[in-house]
Amino acid sequence: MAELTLVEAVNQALAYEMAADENVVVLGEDVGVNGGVFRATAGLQERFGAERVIDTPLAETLIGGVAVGMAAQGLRPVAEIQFMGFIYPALDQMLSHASRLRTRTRGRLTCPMVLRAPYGGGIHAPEHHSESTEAIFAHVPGLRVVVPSSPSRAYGLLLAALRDPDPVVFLEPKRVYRLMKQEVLDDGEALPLDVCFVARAGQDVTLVSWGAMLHETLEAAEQLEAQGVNAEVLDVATLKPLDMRTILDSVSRTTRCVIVHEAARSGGLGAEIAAGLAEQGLMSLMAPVQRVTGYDTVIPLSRLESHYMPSVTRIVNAVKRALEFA
Amino acid sequence: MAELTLVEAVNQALAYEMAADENVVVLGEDVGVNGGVFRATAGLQERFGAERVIDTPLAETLIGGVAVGMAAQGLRPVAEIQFMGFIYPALDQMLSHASRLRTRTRGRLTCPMVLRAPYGGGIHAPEHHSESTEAIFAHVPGLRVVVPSSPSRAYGLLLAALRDPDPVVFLEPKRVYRLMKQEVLDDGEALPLDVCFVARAGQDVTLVSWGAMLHETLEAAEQLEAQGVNAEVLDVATLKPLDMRTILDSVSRTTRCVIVHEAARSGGLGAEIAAGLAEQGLMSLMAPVQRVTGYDTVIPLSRLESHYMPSVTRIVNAVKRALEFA
Amino acid sequence: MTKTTDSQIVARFEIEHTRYLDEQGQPCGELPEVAGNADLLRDAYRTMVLTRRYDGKALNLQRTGQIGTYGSSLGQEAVGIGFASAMTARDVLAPTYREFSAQLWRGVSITELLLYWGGDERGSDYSGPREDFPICVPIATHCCHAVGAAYAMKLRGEERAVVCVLGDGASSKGDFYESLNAAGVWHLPVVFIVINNQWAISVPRKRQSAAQTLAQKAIAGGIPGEQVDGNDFLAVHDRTAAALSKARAGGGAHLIEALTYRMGDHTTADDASRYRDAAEVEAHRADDPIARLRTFLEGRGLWDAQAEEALLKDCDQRIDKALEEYLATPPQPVEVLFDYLYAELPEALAEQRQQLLRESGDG
Amino acid sequence: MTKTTDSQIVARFEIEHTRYLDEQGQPCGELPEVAGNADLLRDAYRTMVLTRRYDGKALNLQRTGQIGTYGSSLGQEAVGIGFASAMTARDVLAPTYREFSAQLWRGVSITELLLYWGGDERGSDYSGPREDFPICVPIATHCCHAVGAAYAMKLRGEERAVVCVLGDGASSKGDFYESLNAAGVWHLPVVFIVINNQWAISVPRKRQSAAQTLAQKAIAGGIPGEQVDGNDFLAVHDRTAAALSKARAGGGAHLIEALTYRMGDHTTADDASRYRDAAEVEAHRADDPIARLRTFLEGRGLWDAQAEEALLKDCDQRIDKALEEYLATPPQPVEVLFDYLYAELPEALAEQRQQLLRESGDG
Ligand SMILES: Cc1ncc(C[n+]2csc(CCOP(=O)(O)OP(=O)(O)O)c2C)c(N)n1
Ligand SMILES: Cc1ncc(C[n+]2csc(CCOP(=O)(O)OP(=O)(O)O)c2C)c(N)n1
Ligand SMILES: [Mg+2]
Ligand SMILES: [Mg+2]
Repeated sequence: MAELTLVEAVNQALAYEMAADENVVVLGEDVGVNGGVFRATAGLQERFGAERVIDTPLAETLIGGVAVGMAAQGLRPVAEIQFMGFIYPALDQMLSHASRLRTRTRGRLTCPMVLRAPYGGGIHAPEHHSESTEAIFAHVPGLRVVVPSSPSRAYGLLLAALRDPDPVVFLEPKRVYRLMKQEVLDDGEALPLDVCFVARAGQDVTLVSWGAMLHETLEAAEQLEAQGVNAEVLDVATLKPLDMRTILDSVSRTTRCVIVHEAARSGGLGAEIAAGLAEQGLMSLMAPVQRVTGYDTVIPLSRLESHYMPSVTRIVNAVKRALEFA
Repeated sequence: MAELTLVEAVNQALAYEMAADENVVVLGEDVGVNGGVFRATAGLQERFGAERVIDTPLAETLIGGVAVGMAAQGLRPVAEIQFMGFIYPALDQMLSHASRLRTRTRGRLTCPMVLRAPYGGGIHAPEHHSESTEAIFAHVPGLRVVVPSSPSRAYGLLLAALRDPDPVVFLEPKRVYRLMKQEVLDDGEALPLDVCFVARAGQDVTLVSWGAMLHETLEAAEQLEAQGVNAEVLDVATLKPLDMRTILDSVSRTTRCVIVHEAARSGGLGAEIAAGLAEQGLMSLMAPVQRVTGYDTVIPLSRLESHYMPSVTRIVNAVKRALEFA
Repeated sequence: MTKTTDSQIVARFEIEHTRYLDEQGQPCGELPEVAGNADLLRDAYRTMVLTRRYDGKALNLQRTGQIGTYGSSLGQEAVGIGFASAMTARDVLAPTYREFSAQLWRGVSITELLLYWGGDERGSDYSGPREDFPICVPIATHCCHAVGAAYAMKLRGEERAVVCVLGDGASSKGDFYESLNAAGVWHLPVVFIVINNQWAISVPRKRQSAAQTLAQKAIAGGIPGEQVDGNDFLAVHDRTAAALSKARAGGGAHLIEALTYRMGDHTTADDASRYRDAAEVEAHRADDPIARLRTFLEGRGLWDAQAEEALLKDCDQRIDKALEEYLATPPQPVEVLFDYLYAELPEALAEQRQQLLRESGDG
Repeated sequence: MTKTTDSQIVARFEIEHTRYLDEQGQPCGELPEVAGNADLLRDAYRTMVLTRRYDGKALNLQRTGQIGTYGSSLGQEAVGIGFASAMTARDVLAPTYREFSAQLWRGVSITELLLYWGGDERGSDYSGPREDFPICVPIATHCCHAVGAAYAMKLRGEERAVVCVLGDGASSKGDFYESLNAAGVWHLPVVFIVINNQWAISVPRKRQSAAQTLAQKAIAGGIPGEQVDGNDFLAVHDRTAAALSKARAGGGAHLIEALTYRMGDHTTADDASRYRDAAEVEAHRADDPIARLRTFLEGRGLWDAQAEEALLKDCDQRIDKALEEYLATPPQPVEVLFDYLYAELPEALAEQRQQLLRESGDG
């Protein structure tokens, strides 16, 4: 069993499934010889050939749409968008076609595709390279949106996505690509989609997060533990459809909830979670829900980036406010 | 003073501002001789010339991007997307450029543009012609998203949008285009942006809506009145930035809130409103917030459309549940 | 802009235009192979006429509120039947909203067409061509699907090809160009048919692009492009057949611009008299693709008034029967909104589905 | 695919390639007017050298963590200075990330460049060309901006033009094509410069498109396209100047493909050895645009070793001074996140701004 980074786990899952299912093809900019700008597809072209690991022209509408066409013809395309900041031209294809092909044709044609993209800030990247607009995709009926937070989640969730009969937008927190290593058995075992994971059990407050921010959130939980606060941390993992049940269960026990994401606050996925609580969990809430998020601003260039991103201290402070509320 | 439909009010506002400001130009598919497929730009090309009322090639990325370039050069472009279902190729331009030009250049270049699109369902339109994805735009920092609900709101809000120094996405509820007439004085008076309007004052429950659904909501309020329930109805009007203050004030008096929109529920703007209540209005809420919305499905073709759209009865029932909650 | 020195020509291109029958249905030179295939010609003619009868009926159904917004293909029948008859059943069609002639040829039923235009998704669950794409409304987005499907065929080593149909308006959209370029660089079995009917709603061809021809758009993608007279069935069929054989044999992608004319309004929601001269339309009336083929068939003794009469009767019977079937189709249960959203309904949506069942009663 | 009959050629196109100086800096024919403009030639040469010195410095600054990811323009200096020197101050540039040569020529300061690449938005608040667009990172999206800006100029009857620069990779993107097409049909004063440096990160030119030239992409938009030797300053300048004069005079849009080579990695985040042969790079080393122009200048007695020495010293002084300025630039206040978002901060955001001020202390 190897110690892998998240990006290596992505690579391992892709390789596993390409070996297991000849219908799986990988496409995107620089995914071939170069193995992807983050090395997520490293070695795949060598192993599976240039016909199955396809360098595309520089055209994201095309990448999304070609994947839809391939999927309709029975392939299982895994399309890579190089950075989430360049995913928007593919939105039309995901929203108007991928998410609807089954519905529109009453099941005659389907769209088993995965659209992968590295996302999020915190690595001092150039302009337009730090986007977290997962909420846009999470609003689209018929899509799944999945975000892994660790190497083992990446491996298991990506395998599940690759085998899912419907389109999945798989967003990889690039700040975590090489942040940590985990032992990841290459056993082809998928993790379940559509459920939140309990990343840390606790009873005093529920912290909800996903992707890179889960790490700040867990660290905040550690700091709080030292101060006698026992926080439960949920890793949402599948953002759409959202497993509100697990969140509600947790909050019904803890009575307090802080949601953490780096995307802009207004209309972020945190809104949907808070709304779910206001609708279905109101009576268990002993304190206002709080969102610790990116501000409703353009994510700044690197020099000010750290002020934009939710920090451990911001999370800890929010939890304290939640606990102090009476 | 003329009795105008909503689409005529749009036309009147465009004509007023084109006459007042020679920098205003109108562009889009079929906006010229044809006057737009809904006649929103009827007569403008005749009056202001083909150089200022511009038929574009069939290319929505272009339409969004050309407007950005024009705006950067000091024009005030008003770009029309023929239906909201075809707006997605322009999202990249709105998100990556229009909303950021001022921030990115520290005010050196700005983007005073309006992107208009008819939106929403309920007119038994063909596939892809009934979209309500306002929440996608409302998540984008730096944009304004404005939705009129009546002829007079359309006139006043559109004038405000046309004069705003920043980019505005102006979504016109096409089901209301010819639903009603109102006297609209062509006096060039703009309405304020960034504030909710009280469409109906009341004290028992707060109903929040915008666009076409405001009419179902008002009708529900009428029916409720007959049953002794006095509902306050808010017309959000500017969806981004969201005037949460007015909503909170109302709910602090009524203690109950039902949000109505036709977009898919998960991640719709209703989520942001409910989240705002869970964060800042929790203690005034005597009942769970409720969202009466489109389902998290693809909006169906016309035969099933009415089952998808929130109906007066669904709203009334939701209000009753809110009031019965104890 | 004069140039002084050392320059050389590094690339040259030509766009060819093909027609075999003139406006009067007379051969204007040596005829292609298909001209000798009497059965095919008659079948093609029959389906062109069926298309036109259906078209007229559909317009009426729209007027009487029995179907929704509808776009006629009047005057374009030779294009659709021309390219469709050059396809095999195993080829795949990626159509837009105006290609029901081709869809009929490929086995989509009239009932299905009516269901679709009548607002019922079951109309896209084609009993005939199971792998054809459904009608694509967002202009040019299906060009990318055609490329993806063609990639799958090539990868699997199949002798099949994809036909992607789009309009003159659609040829301005980035999706089309990105697709041409990818089809070129990947050398895929896909043929793009650009139906240049001179109008994109109210925008005339010359305000859509400064390109002298739309066929030359292919040059940007590094693939061959050519023009055909789209009102000449023989030309459309022959050139498409050639392009498809080449494509299936590994010869790569191709583009055909078919010149025709949209005789009707854009759709029933449109009023073309607002933006185009009646005289222009009249001028085109003389050049009718169906009349052209009929004259040719009659000249060869392959068709006569009697055959015509029988055909019209048969068409109307088929259409009436389909209409009955359409009107008798029981409504879909409301929960179908959820039932084809995912392969399996996610638990998170179970309650919404219940709610729909509860509330659709309240409606 | 043989054809039988009645076909005719309806359109013909040619792509021309221009160079004036060969790899050795020797004239290969009659020279263009600019060859006689000693002052301009020397200025161009100086800015090409400044670009290269700055480029080397910037790579070092990235390595030592003083700026962020950075993409060198090594080997492409003649293109940027070639077209920029053909522009007037009133023309507008729409650049991507690798056009700092042109930006320097147009008056963007080295300090500004460093600020931008160092992660500070103030670097895009150019003190020089106030109307130039900022660097565009999302590939080809700026093509539409160029068209919009050119439209504004034409509408106001100004004698100005826009230069839009993009790469070979960018030429595959729909935005580019939609822009070409609109620039053509609206007959706009915009010149597209496609810098074909043979690579788009790891994707070589031939896998980007099957088009024999990128110049021919123009044909799809109905505008003239041509190729120039991008390492020949004279060719780039001359052809751009011609295209710009035409554009400013109402002659419409134009496309120039400049053939050059990306000598370095794509950016500092890239390792080109993973995907391209060292031998290929070496083969291009001999053809250096700066050396070419220097040889030409020396041959005309316009440059010598002494001038070179002085220039290098001057460049380094300017760069060092800019670096000092860059390093001494005080940080932006955190609330600037909100302060340029809208002309006036909406009330709804006032509290978030306060929160930022509170919490940025907490960090
Ligand atoms: C992306 C997109 N934009 C706009 C529309 C609205 N629309 C429908 S048909 C049409 C014109 C299409 O013209 P053309 O491609 O020439 O096809 P034709 O209708 O002539 O068959 C437009 C603008 C659409 N369906 N999709
Ligand atoms: C829309 C978009 N997709 C992907 C990227 C990532 N990316 C940055 S540069 C580049 C290659 C560009 O190649 P080319 O246009 O040839 O320009 P060059 O880098 O050679 O100057 C890519 C894929 C991007 N910036 N924007
Ligand atoms: Mg057309
Ligand atoms: Mg390049």
